[in-house]
Amino acid sequence: MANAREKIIDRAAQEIEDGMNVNLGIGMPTMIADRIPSSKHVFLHSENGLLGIGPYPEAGEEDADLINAGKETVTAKKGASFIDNAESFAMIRGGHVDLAILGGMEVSEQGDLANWMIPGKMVKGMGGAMDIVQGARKLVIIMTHVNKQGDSKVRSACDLPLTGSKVVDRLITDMAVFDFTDEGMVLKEILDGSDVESVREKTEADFTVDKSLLQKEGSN
Amino acid sequence: MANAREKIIDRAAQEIEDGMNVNLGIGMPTMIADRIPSSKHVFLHSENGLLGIGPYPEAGEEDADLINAGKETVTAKKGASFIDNAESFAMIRGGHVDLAILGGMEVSEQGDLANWMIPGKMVKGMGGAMDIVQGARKLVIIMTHVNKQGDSKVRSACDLPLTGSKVVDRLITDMAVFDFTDEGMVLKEILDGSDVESVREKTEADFTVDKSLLQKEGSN
Amino acid sequence: MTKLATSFKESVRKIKDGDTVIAGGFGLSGIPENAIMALAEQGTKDLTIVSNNCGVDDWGLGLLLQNRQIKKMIASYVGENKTLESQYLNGELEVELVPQGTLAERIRAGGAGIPGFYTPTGVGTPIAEGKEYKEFNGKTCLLEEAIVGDVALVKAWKGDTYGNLIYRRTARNFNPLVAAAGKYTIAEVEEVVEVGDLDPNYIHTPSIYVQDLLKGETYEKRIEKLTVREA
Amino acid sequence: MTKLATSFKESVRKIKDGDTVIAGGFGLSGIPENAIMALAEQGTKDLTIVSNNCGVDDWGLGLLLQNRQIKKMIASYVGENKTLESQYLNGELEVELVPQGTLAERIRAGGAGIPGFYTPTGVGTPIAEGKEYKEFNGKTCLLEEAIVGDVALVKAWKGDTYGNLIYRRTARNFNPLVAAAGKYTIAEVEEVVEVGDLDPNYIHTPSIYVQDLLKGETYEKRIEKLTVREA
Repeated sequence: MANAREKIIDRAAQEIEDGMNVNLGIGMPTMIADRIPSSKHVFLHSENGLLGIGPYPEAGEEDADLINAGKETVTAKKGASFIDNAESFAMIRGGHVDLAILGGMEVSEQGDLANWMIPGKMVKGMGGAMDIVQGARKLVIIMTHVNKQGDSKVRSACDLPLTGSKVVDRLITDMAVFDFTDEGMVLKEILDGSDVESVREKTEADFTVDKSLLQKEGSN
Repeated sequence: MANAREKIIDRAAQEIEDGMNVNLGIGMPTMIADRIPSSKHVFLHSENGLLGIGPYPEAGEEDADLINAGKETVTAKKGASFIDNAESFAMIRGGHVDLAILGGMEVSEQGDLANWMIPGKMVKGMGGAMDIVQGARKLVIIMTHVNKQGDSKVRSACDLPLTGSKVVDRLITDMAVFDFTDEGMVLKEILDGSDVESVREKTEADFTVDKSLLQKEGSN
Repeated sequence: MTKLATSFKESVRKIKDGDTVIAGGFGLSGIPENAIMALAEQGTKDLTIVSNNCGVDDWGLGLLLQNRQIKKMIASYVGENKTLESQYLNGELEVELVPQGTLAERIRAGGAGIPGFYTPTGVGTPIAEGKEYKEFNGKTCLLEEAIVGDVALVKAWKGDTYGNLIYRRTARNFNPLVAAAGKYTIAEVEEVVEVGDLDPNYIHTPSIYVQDLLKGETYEKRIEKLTVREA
Repeated sequence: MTKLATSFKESVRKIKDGDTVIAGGFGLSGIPENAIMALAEQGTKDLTIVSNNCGVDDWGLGLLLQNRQIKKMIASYVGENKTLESQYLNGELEVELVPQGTLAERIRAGGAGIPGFYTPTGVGTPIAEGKEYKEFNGKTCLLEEAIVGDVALVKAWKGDTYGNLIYRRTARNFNPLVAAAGKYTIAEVEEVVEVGDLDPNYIHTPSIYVQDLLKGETYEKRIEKLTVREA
């Protein structure tokens, strides 16, 4: 599992391009920050009101007035700006944030996302997730391909209540990368060294396979 | 006429209370600023983005980056703040400005106001007037009682296109002061030394007379 | 014309049973610590509280929960508070979860006199149930309504005696929106400065929005998740 | 990752015939002088221009009118411009008058991804004609839609090379709203500073909204109505 997470994080980091403004969700997505090569100038957006998150502070330098959306103490990088929450979500809803990478519980072949509540369990709240999935110019979801019971989290339709409908642009799991296009869900990459057939077995959703991948498979 | 304007401006200045945030319209209302006694701390709001207008600058001290809504060079008083136009109208629309005093072309007995266009003439625009008449906590209109032809500008209904419907709280003319209440338009004060009968003659609108004024008339 | 008020105790008397109170803060950062404590002491009941979070069990708005002063909580995330969970499951407490951006915009709209607005956030999700919707350029959007508070509680860094405020770093968060959305706004600050000491070009909350200004004698400023760099 | 652009001439190439261009400024204060001149020189036609005013006959957006580059003007007040009047009366120019607060809010909504909002402004007036309306707490309000620009032209005081901007005094006016409402935002400044020179706590327009940053070599900063105190 640790290995699966590493794989996902490493692949997700490749989504980030020089000059982008990026929102990373709480938890696993936050860990992507460390994998952004220093050659890339990236502004990380924290929805509580910071554009330009820096690294964690050195011990003793932490500031209760400087936290990220996960309520962790952080720093601000050079060229950062502090903003209020309305301005912060104006950036998101207005399509100014180039990329958001969030965790998922289920993703459907329509690009629906569920990641905020499980019926019967205490609902803690959606925080900024519903705004981010609607507003980010590109939404990438990262999650393990199957749950602890081995069931596919990549579904024909989500069972769980949605965070957003038809919002996912790309899904990165420990097994594969999928894109959601006007022609439906497309398998773009296989990350675990297996093949299309194995991905189909582990995936409830219906998908087509990208040409480049078919050629590769054919040539093997 | 100069005398009429003076009378209106002096009476209008009395509307301003200590601690108020006040918006004064372009033209005659702007001249009220000079009549506010220095004992009263008042913040004058300029809808282009200044809360706390100061006096005109001394010659040579004018700044193209510091103007009022009439595009005149002004100064900012101590404790002022500069804001953008959305914030400026948030103050107005949100009911944070205690009082606005604007000029009028016609006022109806329903408290309708017309002050922005004359059909057949080039329409220059309403500027911020439509927002201010809706948003200010109290709206006082100042104008001469009759036009150059001697016709009443205080009408049963406005002929001119409206700036706002049922928005006027108080009307101050060179002749009288009227309030607009749930029970209709009420004559509160006579400013030109005449009597209720004379005001009725010069006023097309239907109004009742405030008790205090009736008593005064009775006692004369 | 000073807005400097006598005491927190005196100022929170403005808050009556059944009122809607909007409070600034994100997590425990930038919360009006002293006003909340005074409100807890006053014991006012049946409050509707609007704030992004509800504090933790023994700090911030959690103090009002412990006292059973809150009837309804409007927030985007309440996961840090077990008292809330148990009162909610008991049916003692009503909770309205609002997406964070929609919550910020509803409060901003309340201050700006915009009674309602459309947003794509939440379409196709449980929060869309029962809401009016409308298409704009082929995109379905929900109608959301403004939130106005009977009283707003704000925490700023510095304030002058007219009520102009500036905030510090991410402790700004919801505070400027909250300040504008209260019919009566009580602002507490770490430092009171003279009128004229704050540069008018960089004021975050203009004086017009503030009715009472108070200096908090102490600020605990708890950190929820201390994270530091490995040396 | 600098956003410093080569020249105004180069930057305004982004603007194509038929585009909607939003420009900051109030009267002649805080207008993007140099970008407007470059656009006049480029001669792009059939523009929809959104700005509070339309300059004067020989300055600011008036230059685009003289060149007959504007098809439609969206503004709150156009009284200072005789060229506008004659083109309007000729039927060459379409003019949409919008109350100033509604104009500011529509541009703000465009930047913030709010496609529409309700406002009491304009109810019962000619501008309400044909508009959807709805009651909120017994008050009738009109539905107004967001304005988004293909290109936004902004004038700031100082900007760093990432595109963070600060404005000066009332030259701020519509500029921060306009900056956020452009699909492509060209910001001109009086002074370019190093990244880190602007205090992150007091930035008016965060870098995310700016695509091109340019230093204007000169600023004429015309004053429309010089008023001074009697000595």
